[in-house]
Amino acid sequence: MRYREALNEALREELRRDETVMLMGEDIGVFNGAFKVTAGLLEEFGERRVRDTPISENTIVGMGVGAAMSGLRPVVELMTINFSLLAMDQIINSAAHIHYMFGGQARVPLVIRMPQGAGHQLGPTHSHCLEAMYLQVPGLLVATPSTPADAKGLLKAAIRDDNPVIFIEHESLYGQRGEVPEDPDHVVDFGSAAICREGDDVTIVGISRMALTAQRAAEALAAEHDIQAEVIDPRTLRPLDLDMICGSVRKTNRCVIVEEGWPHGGVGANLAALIQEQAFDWLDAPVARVTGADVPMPYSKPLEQIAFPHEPQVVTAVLSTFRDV
Amino acid sequence: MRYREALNEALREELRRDETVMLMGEDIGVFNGAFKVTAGLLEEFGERRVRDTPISENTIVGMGVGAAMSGLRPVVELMTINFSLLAMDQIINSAAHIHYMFGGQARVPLVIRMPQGAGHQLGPTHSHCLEAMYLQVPGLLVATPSTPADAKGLLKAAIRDDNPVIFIEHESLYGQRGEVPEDPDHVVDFGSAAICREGDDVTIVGISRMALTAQRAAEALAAEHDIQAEVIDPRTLRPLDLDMICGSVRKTNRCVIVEEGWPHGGVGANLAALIQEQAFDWLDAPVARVTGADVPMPYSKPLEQIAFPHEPQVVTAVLSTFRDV
Amino acid sequence: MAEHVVEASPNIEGPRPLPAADAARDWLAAMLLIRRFEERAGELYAKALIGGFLHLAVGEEAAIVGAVRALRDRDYLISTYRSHGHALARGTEPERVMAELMGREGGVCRGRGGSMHMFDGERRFLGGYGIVGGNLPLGAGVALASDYLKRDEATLCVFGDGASNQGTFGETMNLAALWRLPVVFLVTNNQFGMGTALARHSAVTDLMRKGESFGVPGMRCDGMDVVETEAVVAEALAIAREQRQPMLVEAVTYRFRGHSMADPEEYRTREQVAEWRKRDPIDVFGERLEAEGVLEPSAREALDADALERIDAAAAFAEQSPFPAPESLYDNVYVLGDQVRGWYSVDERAAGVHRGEDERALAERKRRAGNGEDGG
Amino acid sequence: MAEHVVEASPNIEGPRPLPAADAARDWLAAMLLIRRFEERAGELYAKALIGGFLHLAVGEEAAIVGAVRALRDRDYLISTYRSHGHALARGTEPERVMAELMGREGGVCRGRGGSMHMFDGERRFLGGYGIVGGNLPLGAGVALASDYLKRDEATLCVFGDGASNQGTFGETMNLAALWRLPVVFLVTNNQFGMGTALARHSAVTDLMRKGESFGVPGMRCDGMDVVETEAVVAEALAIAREQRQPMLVEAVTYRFRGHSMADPEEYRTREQVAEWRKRDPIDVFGERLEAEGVLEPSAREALDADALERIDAAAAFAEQSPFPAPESLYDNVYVLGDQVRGWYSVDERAAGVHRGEDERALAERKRRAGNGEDGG
Ligand SMILES: Cc1ncc(C[n+]2csc(CCOP(=O)(O)OP(=O)(O)O)c2C)c(N)n1
Ligand SMILES: Cc1ncc(C[n+]2csc(CCOP(=O)(O)OP(=O)(O)O)c2C)c(N)n1
Ligand SMILES: [Mg+2]
Ligand SMILES: [Mg+2]
Repeated sequence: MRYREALNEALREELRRDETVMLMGEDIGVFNGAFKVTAGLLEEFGERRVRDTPISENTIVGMGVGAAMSGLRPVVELMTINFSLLAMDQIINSAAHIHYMFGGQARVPLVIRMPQGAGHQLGPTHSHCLEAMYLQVPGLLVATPSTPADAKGLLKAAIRDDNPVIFIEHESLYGQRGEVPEDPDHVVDFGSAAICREGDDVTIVGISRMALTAQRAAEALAAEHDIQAEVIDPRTLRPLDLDMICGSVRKTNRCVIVEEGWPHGGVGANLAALIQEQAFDWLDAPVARVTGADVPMPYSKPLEQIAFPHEPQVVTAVLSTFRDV
Repeated sequence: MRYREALNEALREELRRDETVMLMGEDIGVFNGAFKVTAGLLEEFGERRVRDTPISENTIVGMGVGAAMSGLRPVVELMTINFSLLAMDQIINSAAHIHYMFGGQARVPLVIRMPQGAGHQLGPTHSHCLEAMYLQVPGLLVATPSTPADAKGLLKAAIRDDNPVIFIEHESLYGQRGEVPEDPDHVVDFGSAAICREGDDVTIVGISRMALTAQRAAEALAAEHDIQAEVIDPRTLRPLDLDMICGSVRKTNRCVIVEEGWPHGGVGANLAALIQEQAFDWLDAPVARVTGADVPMPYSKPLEQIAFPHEPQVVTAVLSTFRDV
Repeated sequence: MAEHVVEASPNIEGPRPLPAADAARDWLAAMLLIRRFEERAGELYAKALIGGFLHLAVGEEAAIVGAVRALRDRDYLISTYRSHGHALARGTEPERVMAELMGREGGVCRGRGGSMHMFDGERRFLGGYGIVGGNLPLGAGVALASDYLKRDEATLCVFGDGASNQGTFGETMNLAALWRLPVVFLVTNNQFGMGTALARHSAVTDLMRKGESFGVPGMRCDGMDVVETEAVVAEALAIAREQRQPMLVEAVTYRFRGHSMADPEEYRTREQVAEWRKRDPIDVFGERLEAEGVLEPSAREALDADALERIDAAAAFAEQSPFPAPESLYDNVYVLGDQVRGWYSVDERAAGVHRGEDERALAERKRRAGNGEDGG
Repeated sequence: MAEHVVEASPNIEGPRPLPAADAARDWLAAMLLIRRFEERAGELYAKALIGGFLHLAVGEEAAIVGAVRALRDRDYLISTYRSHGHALARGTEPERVMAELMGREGGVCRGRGGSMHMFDGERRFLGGYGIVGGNLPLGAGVALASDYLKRDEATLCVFGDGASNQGTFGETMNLAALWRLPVVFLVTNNQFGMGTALARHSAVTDLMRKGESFGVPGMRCDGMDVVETEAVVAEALAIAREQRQPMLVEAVTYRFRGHSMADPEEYRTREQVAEWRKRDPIDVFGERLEAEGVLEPSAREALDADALERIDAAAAFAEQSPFPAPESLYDNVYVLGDQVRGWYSVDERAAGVHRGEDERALAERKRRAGNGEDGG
């Protein structure tokens, strides 16, 4: 099953299971979704439950919050994460803070789904990776699934959870295939990382699509350099399964983090800071980061391709952690 | 001279010096500014140059960008940084990216001034520290002055620069006094950190108001623990004077970063990641961070006070870096 | 939609008839309670017993009480950072509102929200919000839930003249009209957004017309007249509820005091304030009740004395309510449950220690014990 | 403001008179150039020579050319992600627009922007923007600069029907009206925002009225008629310029092709498209020119042949233009100068090396040599 279909199935099953689940977003209905994730759902569930909205990101999210506070479990699709910048106020000042601010009286069981990422030549305004902004905010949960099974399991968990969830998909992953458990109650817990590949020599943490890049790099490292990398996909950045990551680093003594977003203050920075805090004595080399370039994403294909990480950069970064051996 | 007055002087001098400099913001004119930074400027320069705006943050910033692209040097005040979440789209997708996106054809000499910070019991929606979000974005310059002299020198530099500048003041600093050079061409260069106190035992990096907290902690460390801390205020987070910070860490072998914002993905995370990358072999202990608590800022005074750093936490963190000695 | 535009011209055909005597007394009492509450809050702020920003609604009592009395119990109310009065009018105990202002555990939000962020879920007052214009989408969302769940409820969403310039205004009007939501938007036109006079911030000053371009018809009421405000808002709510036509009501009023406690009020003249004070909504209504024989002068004084007494009790309660315990700092950041089992983060203020395990176990134990609504 | 509302009713008093023959030929040629350009771009996209999103404006040529021809050279134009036509109509060489689509160094933005982000500063075309509604504040800001600097310029800000639901719409209308800026907002009503039909996204479908609540009067023109579009936009520009009254013009048109190249068009019927295609703006105008004796049939064909030839040349130029060099990746992230002396960051993709010093020195050298507009 493809990643896109796994998401579709999660939405469909939750819509069937719970009458209070409903979807809102631009072109999710008649158009079947900009990336076809919601294909067929309007047909099955009708206009009450699957709602096309005008292009009003801040208000769509805010309405989702209001509806979530008073009995619904809305799943809002923002067409891409780039447009979530328009909704930052409602995401942070409303969704994330309401439960705390009102002393626990209100809950916001809201999911905001959106794809991110470069690779399709969409240029500076349509290629952002913003998980590093969202993971900063207390009150939000943040998921970044990289496989069809995780996409389905995490989305179902997100919909059933009583907290606001930032659910970050990746445009390049929609077509990816993978096994997906059939159990309609298959959920993936937030805060539990996945070990994608075991190894003793170095820990590579890959975020969102970069979990796949990390795995390919790991294969190359094994084949060409006889290095066995352990590859971890945190799957959620809030909560973060720091225990598993640090456990792996204590075993391998080396760590490389791979992400697609900007380098300054990125996910990698956060993880590197935490890892060196908690596993300093086990580190044989600095925690290395492989990130997107520190530029707005250019449109031109050759420039775009060098502006986000590929296997060779990961391999180089891993090798650099072996400098002293 | 107070920090507030230093900013006022910077604005006044630049308004006098350059006819294309103009101010826009909510209540900056007739009301003299929510924090009185713009006091008297409407009177001196009139409604053409000092403009009260409606409460429309995204559009005020966007108009600033448009005006900056076509001949003006607007200085936009957002009443507090909290409201900048409404303007994130124009800040990132327009201001930060336009120069790059259009291949260098357009420039955006825009300054966005705004105060941040907790300590005044303004609660969850009015106490954000968001420098960690802005420093992520290529195309922006980010300043966080902590003294009146830096406030003036950096603001003048910001206004004269051809890039969009996020200029972050702090509500608690407006009343702070300090010496300010009289030279009307006194500017402080972006990308040059300040050594606030010299010392050989540990490097403490303090961001925004926390530069002052760091200095007080350093005095306590000297008095009570015979530890001589070197205190550095980066002053700007983009560009970042990493050379000076790493130079200091190579001397002291220990580093503590103090910031007021949220811990995950904060400024401290970014610095810790960079420092362990560049000065790993010099570190005798993990880079430690002292940050605001991972909560929306509560209103209640005793809770608020424990939700952002004070000297004792800095002292504790510094002592923890001496664990092995 | 022009046919919907109803200008409720104040007093052209004489004042609207009074409600039943009980109701009239209740409205006056509610306005007095708010007035005395706000005055006391101002005093306590001066004594530093209250911190932060404090936005008082003195002068706006008729606009508040009239609007809130137009609601049924099952209807929702959502408001701004100037919302002590809305909570009180909706029935929230002054004790708990005052305790919130003092940042105490006994406050409506356990001291977390403060003056700008009131909330009383039980009474369907879904909060005061600090971001200007931020509550508009929320209000529409609440109305969406009512509509979706086929519950017979309407939502009243209150905001200021200044907020009508925020992007959420147009977006929300359009969505409410497009989806035919049972919501009434009440713009409290108190003539100023902070220090900026209406005509200096809004190109169209006829605020009741500001929703027309988005399919939301307008009505206007004299926000200094509690009877008219109640009548007009009730009419708008009925239209919203029955015809599924969202409405925009402009209540014309004035704030007698500064925007917040820190306001030197240089943007308006004393004369203008004095002029409006002559129309004090409490005096005007009280006098009318006397004049029409609904209330004896002594009864009016008694109502005021009652209000003062309640406020004394509220202040006493609040001062005695404890401050939140330091260890409660992290309560309610998350709803604990399957995805968030407890504390998972790093207490970054105390460097070096990863407390994840302990706290997770602790929270788990708490949760199992069924302790506390959100397990924390 | 109702007195300003002028509905330019198409054809009620017969079609507007044609402009002078030279102008008429120029308009037809411009429309043909856009049509042929878009068709070729579509083909090159299918061949994967163009990537990303590609939004074509086939069918909207009259709305584009009419509006752009109403501008004087010194006026500004600002548009959306559907803006190849605007650049071409403004005079940007098809070579450089096509090269931009192919991501080449010879593109108007050196391949950095792509289809959605055109720009031609010299011709005062201040860009296409990818964020729906994002260009509205920019347009008002440009008009603010003109006004502030007392320059005799107006700005035309183009956006779509879908964009009128974005918060920036209301905010910008209000500010433009409040500050009396010389700007005309042109809403290209092509009946859809992506796959969502007008009536499903906007409560008020009479888009020309959507600015009224904010003090911006509306006019409407038949966006399939280049003559009428030019006349109405010119009138609006004159009002904006001379009376300092911003205007909203609705150009009613239709996009013949999908929203972007990936659009299966399930949201509309073939019949509807066919119906609108009968009003093809180029055919209609060309036939009229023939009918009124301005153009021989052979001349019309020659114009089309010219257009095709220019597009051939453009495609050839673009294909031969080199891709940007990898080392130019970091060009123009910043304007180099006193605050940003050069590369100051860490090349985080190559782990471990802090290249700050080298790059800073390099940039400094470059800058001293006065190399390149921005030193990089
Ligand atoms: C988005 C945002 N911008 C600015 C502010 C600061 N601010 C608080 S109240 C206010 C004025 C609001 O005026 P209005 O909507 O008329 O309400 P009133 O205060 O008159 O009740 C401003 C600018 C804010 N809280 N939120
Ligand atoms: C803020 C934002 N939200 C969503 C999108 C995705 N998107 C691109 S074009 C479009 C439809 C816009 O419709 P309209 O304004 O009518 O312009 P048209 O495409 O018809 O020219 C959408 C939703 C976007 N680019 N920006
Ligand atoms: Mg007001
Ligand atoms: Mg359209």
